[in-house]
Amino acid sequence: MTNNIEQKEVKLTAKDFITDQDVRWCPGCGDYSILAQTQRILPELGIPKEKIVWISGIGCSSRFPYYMNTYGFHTIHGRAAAIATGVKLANPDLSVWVATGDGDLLSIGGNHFIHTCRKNIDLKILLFNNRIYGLTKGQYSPTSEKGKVTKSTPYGSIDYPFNPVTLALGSEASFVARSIDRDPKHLQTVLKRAAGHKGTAFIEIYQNCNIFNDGAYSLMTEKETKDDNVLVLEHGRPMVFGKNKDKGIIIDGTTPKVVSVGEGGTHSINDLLVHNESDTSVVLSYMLGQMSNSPEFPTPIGIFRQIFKPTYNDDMENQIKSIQGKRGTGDLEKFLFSGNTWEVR
Amino acid sequence: MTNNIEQKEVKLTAKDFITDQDVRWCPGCGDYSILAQTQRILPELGIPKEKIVWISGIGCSSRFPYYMNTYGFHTIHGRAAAIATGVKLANPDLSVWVATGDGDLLSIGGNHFIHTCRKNIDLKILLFNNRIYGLTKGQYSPTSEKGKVTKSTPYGSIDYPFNPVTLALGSEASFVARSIDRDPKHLQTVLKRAAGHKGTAFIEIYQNCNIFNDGAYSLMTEKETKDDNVLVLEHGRPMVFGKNKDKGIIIDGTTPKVVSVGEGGTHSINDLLVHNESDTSVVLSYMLGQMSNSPEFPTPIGIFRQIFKPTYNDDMENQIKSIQGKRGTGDLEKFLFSGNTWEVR
Amino acid sequence: MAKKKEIKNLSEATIRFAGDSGDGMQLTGTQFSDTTALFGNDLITLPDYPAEIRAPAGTLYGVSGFQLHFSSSDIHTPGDHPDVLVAMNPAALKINLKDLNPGATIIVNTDSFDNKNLKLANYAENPLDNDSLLGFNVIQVPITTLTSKSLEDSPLSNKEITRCKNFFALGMMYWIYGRPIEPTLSWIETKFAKKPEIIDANSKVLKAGYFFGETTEVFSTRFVIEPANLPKGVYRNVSGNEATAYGFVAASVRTGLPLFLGSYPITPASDILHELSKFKNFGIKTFQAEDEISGITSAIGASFAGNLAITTTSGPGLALKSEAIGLAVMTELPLVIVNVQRGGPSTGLPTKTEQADLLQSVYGRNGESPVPVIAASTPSDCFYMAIEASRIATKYMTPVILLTDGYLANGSEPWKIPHVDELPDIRVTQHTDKEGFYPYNRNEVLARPWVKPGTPELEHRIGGLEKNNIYGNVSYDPDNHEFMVRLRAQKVQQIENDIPELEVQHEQTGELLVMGWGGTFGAITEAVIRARRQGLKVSQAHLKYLNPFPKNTEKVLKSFKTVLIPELNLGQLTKLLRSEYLVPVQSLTKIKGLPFKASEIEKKILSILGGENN
Amino acid sequence: MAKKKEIKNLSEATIRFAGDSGDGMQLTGTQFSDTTALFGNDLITLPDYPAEIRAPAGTLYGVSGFQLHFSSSDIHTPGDHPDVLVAMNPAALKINLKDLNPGATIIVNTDSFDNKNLKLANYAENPLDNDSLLGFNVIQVPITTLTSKSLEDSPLSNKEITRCKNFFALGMMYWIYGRPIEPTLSWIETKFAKKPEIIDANSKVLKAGYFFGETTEVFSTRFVIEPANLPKGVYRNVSGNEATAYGFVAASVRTGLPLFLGSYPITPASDILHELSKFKNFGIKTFQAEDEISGITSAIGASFAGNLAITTTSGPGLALKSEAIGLAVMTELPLVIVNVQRGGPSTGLPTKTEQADLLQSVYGRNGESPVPVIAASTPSDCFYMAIEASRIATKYMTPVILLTDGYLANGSEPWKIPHVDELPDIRVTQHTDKEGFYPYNRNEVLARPWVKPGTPELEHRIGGLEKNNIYGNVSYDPDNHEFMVRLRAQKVQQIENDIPELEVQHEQTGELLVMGWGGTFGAITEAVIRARRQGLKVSQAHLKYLNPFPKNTEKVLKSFKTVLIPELNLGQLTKLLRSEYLVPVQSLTKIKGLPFKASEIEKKILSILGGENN
Ligand SMILES: Cc1ncc(C[n+]2csc(CCOP(=O)(O)OP(=O)(O)O)c2C)c(N)n1
Ligand SMILES: Cc1ncc(C[n+]2csc(CCOP(=O)(O)OP(=O)(O)O)c2C)c(N)n1
Ligand code: SF4
Ligand code: SF4
Ligand SMILES: [Mg+2]
Ligand SMILES: [Mg+2]
Repeated sequence: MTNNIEQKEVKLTAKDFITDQDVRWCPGCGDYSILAQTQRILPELGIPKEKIVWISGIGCSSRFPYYMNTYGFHTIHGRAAAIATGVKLANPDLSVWVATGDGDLLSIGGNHFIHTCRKNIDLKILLFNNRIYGLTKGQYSPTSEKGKVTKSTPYGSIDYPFNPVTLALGSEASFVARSIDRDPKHLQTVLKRAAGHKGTAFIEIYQNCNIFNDGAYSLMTEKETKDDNVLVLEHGRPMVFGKNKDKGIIIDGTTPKVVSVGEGGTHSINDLLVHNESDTSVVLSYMLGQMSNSPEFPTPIGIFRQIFKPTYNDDMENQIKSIQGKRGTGDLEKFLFSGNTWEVR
Repeated sequence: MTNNIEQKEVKLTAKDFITDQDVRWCPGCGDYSILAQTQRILPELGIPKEKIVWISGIGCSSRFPYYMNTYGFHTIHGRAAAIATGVKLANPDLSVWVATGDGDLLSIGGNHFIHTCRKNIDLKILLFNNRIYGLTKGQYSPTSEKGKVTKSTPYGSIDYPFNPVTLALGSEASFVARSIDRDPKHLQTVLKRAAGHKGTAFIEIYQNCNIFNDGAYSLMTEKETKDDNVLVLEHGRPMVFGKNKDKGIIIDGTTPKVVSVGEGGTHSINDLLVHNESDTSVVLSYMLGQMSNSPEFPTPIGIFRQIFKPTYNDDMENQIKSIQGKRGTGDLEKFLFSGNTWEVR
Repeated sequence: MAKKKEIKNLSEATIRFAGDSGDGMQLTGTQFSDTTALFGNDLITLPDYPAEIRAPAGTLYGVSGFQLHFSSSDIHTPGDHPDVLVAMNPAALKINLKDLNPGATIIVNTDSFDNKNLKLANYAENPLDNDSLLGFNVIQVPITTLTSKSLEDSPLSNKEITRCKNFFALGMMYWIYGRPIEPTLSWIETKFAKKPEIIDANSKVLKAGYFFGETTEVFSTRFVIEPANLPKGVYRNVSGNEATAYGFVAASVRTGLPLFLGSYPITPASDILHELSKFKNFGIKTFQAEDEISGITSAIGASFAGNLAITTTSGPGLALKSEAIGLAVMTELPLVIVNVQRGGPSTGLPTKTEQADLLQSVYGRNGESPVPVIAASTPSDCFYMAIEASRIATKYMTPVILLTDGYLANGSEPWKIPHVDELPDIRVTQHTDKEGFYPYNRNEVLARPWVKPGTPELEHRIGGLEKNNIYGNVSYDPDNHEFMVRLRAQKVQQIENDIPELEVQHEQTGELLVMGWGGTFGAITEAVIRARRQGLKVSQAHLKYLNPFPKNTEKVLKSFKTVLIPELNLGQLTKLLRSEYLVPVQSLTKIKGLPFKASEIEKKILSILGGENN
Repeated sequence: MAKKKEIKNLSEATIRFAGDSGDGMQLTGTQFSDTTALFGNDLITLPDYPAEIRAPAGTLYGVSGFQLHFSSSDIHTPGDHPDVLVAMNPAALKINLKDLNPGATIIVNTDSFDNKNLKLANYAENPLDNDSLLGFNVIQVPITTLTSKSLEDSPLSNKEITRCKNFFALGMMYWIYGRPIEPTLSWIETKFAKKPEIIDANSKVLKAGYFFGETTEVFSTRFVIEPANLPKGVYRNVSGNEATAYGFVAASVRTGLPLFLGSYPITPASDILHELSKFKNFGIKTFQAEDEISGITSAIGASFAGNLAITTTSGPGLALKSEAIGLAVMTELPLVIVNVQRGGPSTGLPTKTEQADLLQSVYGRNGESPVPVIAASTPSDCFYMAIEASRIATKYMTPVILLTDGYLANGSEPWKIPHVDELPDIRVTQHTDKEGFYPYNRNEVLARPWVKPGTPELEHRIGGLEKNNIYGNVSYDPDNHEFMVRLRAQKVQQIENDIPELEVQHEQTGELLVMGWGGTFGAITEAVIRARRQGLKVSQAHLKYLNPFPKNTEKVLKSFKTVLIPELNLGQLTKLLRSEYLVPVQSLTKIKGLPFKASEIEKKILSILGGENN
């Protein structure tokens, strides 16, 4: 791990991260799985419980901190990323996590989100994307598909959705990933990778809201359809998918295409695009991000991009240290009595 | 032109768009040129003056509407896009333009910007990007280069800048372009193309603030350097640049590269990437957008992307019409007295 | 065969349905209300639900309730204490018991009183087995079992069958209060049109519940509550949020302006957005914005473009809109901001009611930024106040804040439907005349001209910087600024000439005036009636205009020895009145997220006037 | 050879430099101030600049001014009317003439009185050529020409040379008032260290101006203003924004907490951000946020993380922060919000001063959301009030609003520098003890424990929903809500026990008390002194605590027959006092974007007390 958060021999288990509060989500809600996977991976990070902070906004998903036995702050709608930024800058020793919803992060909180990504603040942002406003009982969200009938759009919505992955890439995020509530193993892997990233780590998690938007991701979670509709990204591996691993992605000029591979296929596995998380040109990750919006392509999950660049918080600490090195640590008395002063005797 | 704004035989000249207010920008400010070019192209659109509305936020650039003899609204900081959205939705017959700065649109106004792009609201957004806060006297902005020394960053800023073009692309904008205050012809062309676009048309205009950030774009505007540092995008044309047209862009896998072309060059002009504004995969435009952030590449100007998809405002009108078609125009008396009513006699 | 049941005539009844958030109590309550309204009673409802969507079954915080007061005469509150409580599980019993008076009837679903649910409700012992319910008339019904039995042949899954049990409870209650089941049967048919098995199941269970009352020995008494003697006319049942939405539709029709709503969902205001989004055939545009700021600023844009523009929200959203309201003040654009107040501060108690945004509404902006503030007093009054807010906004070219609250928004009452042509004529003519046009030239009520962009030759620019008088150009002139600040204040103040005087009910002078504002109207009215029945001389007035106050307010206040101001806050109207009129009014406050009970105000009246219950 | 000049002793003088925004008037004024401070006079400054950055040369709206009042005794205002006006062009003359009393001296740069500039200033005729300046002592100096002449050998371009002309004016004024030129010479050397030609040019021109006074016949008189008899000590000149910044540095040192500032630039508050961003060697973190909401919420995050957290803004920014302040109220986190008030409403007059955000500060949030509000009264007082705000915030675990204004922020005065160890001891110890720890358990001043994340075994969660008492878990319980709302109110109210009583200057009871708050202190003090010199019995008090008020406020108010409240708004403190104490105070208001002149208040005092000037 590349984090500068203190790591020591701490023997924690998932149970240590459970609070005494009853979990109040609807039975069957995808949030339960995200909570469980997170509680499972946290002990493995070797970070003492008291060094972990969970920040959230408002929404069903934003109740998350109440159920996580670390420091936690359930703030106001849309502001989680900005508040988490303050926490991290003020106290860079902490491992700071954000739990947020598609309304919270992308609707009212959109500005803080893109600026956090841009600044590369060392936060782990978990987007519980259920493509609906859960807590306010079912209005469409900025990730809802066009035409969606909801309480506020009885005749169907007329908005195009955001693609959170390309929005994060367009905002220069250094770690961009996606996973699914219903794939616990994958989700755990991605969460661990995010934990290890130094910089803004953004994970879009497809989350089922069984009350107001049930089955939003069934194509990607149901046994019969998921293999043909999900492309699992693996660094350095060719992009193969399909029930029989018989489909793949190639690039033609600047345009990606789905082709058949293997026996009877038009292409060999060697023709396929090979995933490269750290492609600095960002073109590959952007192309993969775009695929999620399209019916012709499988939806990629995994890590779209991980690049390394100094974090805002490290730069802030380093700038202070370097100035203190040059000018000495501030002495208020000396400062006040220096410069254009005069004495009245 | 594809707009559904009324066009009639109106004989207007640039002068018709000048107001009786003194222009109050600093002498030498790049805003003067943007105003002049805009006043030059507006008469050519064939739109009656009274059908044009200019909306701005707060900033030096946002004083624009006072100098433009159309309907105009100098609003509050960051909200121009949201207010313009209301204008356009309420009255889709109007041609609605937004004049805004890098602080106004991308700092405080970032959320409205990305949502406007996402919804494809039929607005023309002119970003006066001087990479500085002018009106508040010189703090760095979200487009300032890292390390910039300003009033609020006496030891240099530690923020990475936004790339407005990729941010707009990441937000699914349907028209994305860039031009420069000091290249009047190019600016006029781009403005006219934006005017003709149906949907959110975003133009980043490099603008010199000679008081607080003088020379920010000199590489791209000074005679000696500009040819080697600017790539003029033209639809269907290979990407050539350089004083002697001796450099070009190719793509290698998913990575763009600068090569030498022509006599003595490593590549022929036929090897070069050909610009395609309407590449639906958006990968090409995103790649070009990325180039602007990089020292190895020339900075592209021109139209990165123009695709066609229904606008939010058209969908809104059509939805209303279709419902009125099916259910008849609303009759309040009838509505109130229908449903679960009872009579007390 | 069942014994002949006793029939008892009552003038009124208060009942409460309570159960899990997933038990459908809101639906059950709404059905009972609609049927009762159709039956002809006067009624008032009080839904009360948790902030969680569907909290885990059986928990105390997951309890959802719906209270209903209905009567054969005019009533004003949802009732202080239920006569009948339907408790679908132990948690519902636990939470609601404290609101019952001794002698009340409790119908419990015994099937849910198992160990697990008792534990979840923190019951050490089963309250049905000890004497903790002594003094209540407890009726034990195995509702779940009976529901399952009545659906033995149904193709539905067990889970689906169990979900029908609220209709059994509803059926029983219909029988007890002698209501027809037909309206609900036909509602079921429309609602589940695409799912015939569900229609079948729900209808069967509803009937089973009804017949259970009829045929078993469990209920010995039926109650009759005659239709109320309401004024003649056609009625419908409306909630405050519905009435608000309809009011704006009416305002659109009556002003002749297209309606634009820019809004971001927030409890308890979202239903106004939901409701208005159904009115597409009226040409109404609803824009679900990315946040509250975009909600109001898009509306400001629409107003600039010539629409009747509104934005709807609740407390935290109003805070976010503060800066933009200032822009509407400076640019003098008409705009209605609806604030459905909820429990604060901060996120507070989002699903509960409160009146604590009054001072924010009057003062919560930078600079001297006067805005008219008005408030609705009953669910149906929301309709008229939405029209009134639109009238003031467009006539005076000003933003107007309309306050309602969670209680009014979700509560409902029968509403005598007005004819559209009887509504105020508030037609708006936008300015088109070039002659003498200046953007900040004013008419006789100090309103500046409203020009719709698109109007030839009237191109002009406005903005948030101080403007010079008449011409509207940017002006930094010190004297002009002072002039304009005072002018804007005067523009709002003079609206006092154009609003009804404050009316006093009962004696016009005397010992005690109880004066409220907003959603406390019903409770105050009822309390005053009760006190007067006891022979006390107490008068009542209700402020619907909070800024400016009606012209005679001072006179009214000074006509009584004591003025009592009940408010669901720490005394915000009290503060305004003291400051405005230097009168030492008395404040009665409650900040529990719940409306006043009439008895709470009655008690205070008695204590002031030295009544018996003192 | 020049005649021997007359020398006149004065006790005080008021001068004003005025010219184009590009003429360097702010710099000239600041230099004169700094030198005058070093010289030992008491002084107060009033910069006044346009909203445009560098409006086109010669225009009326492009005029920038800097006024300075200096004296051999204690003074309190920047002066009502300049004795000397330096007008660099016709526009500057036009704009400023109305502020001069007859007999005042006007030094004009005749070079700029050409047709073009006269026209830009809307002068039909050259005022130097007709008798429009009759009664003034007009001194015509071809400043531009003389500047060019003194730089004949300079390598600088013509444009650059012309730009030095403000130093000529400064030199003349130094001569007239007998100030040393050395401080400015050495300032020039530091400032332009990298540009020796500029050092050379500016120094030459400064000297040329000085010698011009000495050698020519133009000035017949020199003035001597002896150093003021200020208390012993070391002094520096500070503006309010500087003092505010230094105050927070001191608060960081004295609390022992790292300082975090989250802020978004806005006039006139930006300089606090600029200033604090220089203090990196104190470990101070300044975060220029993407907007005001991120400014305050990042600060709330930093406070949660254990820092001394602040956010700085002006009116419209405060409006945007309203919702988040409510979060700090509910979560009881320490936070200081500095609001440097400017002209409103909306964008209003961004570079001008006003006091119209008081009610917004006290009431501008949803729900019952009490916040302590305090205000600084002079530029140097900003230092102490920043410390006081930090003390209250950390001791009581509450957000605190500190009000200053554009006049205090940009104005400056000599400040007797305190020693750091004499500053209040406000050391903060964060909670680390597991024993009996609950997040909403309270100490004797009702503050909840502040635990820095990272502290082992004290992991806990807080948030914006209502919390139950002591444990801090989410609670929808009605009684708990009422309890907590009242507790939060009480927590803020009891701060009255921990702040100084309101002090009355002069008689403690009597006819008239003039009471102000914030930046009007100087003007009120001066007015009261003047009235008393005329034999009138008038007392003065100044409120630095606006919520809660000092405990003896009511007593003080009721000790005077009349209480006059001068405010730069429509009477906001007046409203608060009337509401709180039911006292009929008189309001004196001014809303011109400018501070009070002492004479304006004096006149009102005389009119109330029936003085001569009535
Ligand atoms: C300022 C403010 N505006 C609006 C709301 C109402 N609100 C609460 S949560 C929410 C959206 C919830 O959607 P999302 O973030 O997707 O979370 P989910 O419930 O779906 O997990 C809204 C609009 C609020 N609490 N505060
Ligand atoms: C709510 C609010 N916050 C802050 C400000 C102060 N402010 C005015 S303009 C501006 C930024 C100007 O930068 P930009 O948008 O890039 O415009 P420019 O002046 O450079 O053209 C700021 C921070 C304001 N007027 N209102
Ligand atoms: S409403 Fe949806 S997102 Fe919210 S808790 Fe229930 S299932 Fe989960
Ligand atoms: S400050 Fe810069 S951007 Fe503003 S008007 Fe002057 S030159 Fe133009
Ligand atoms: Mg969601
Ligand atoms: Mg800028």
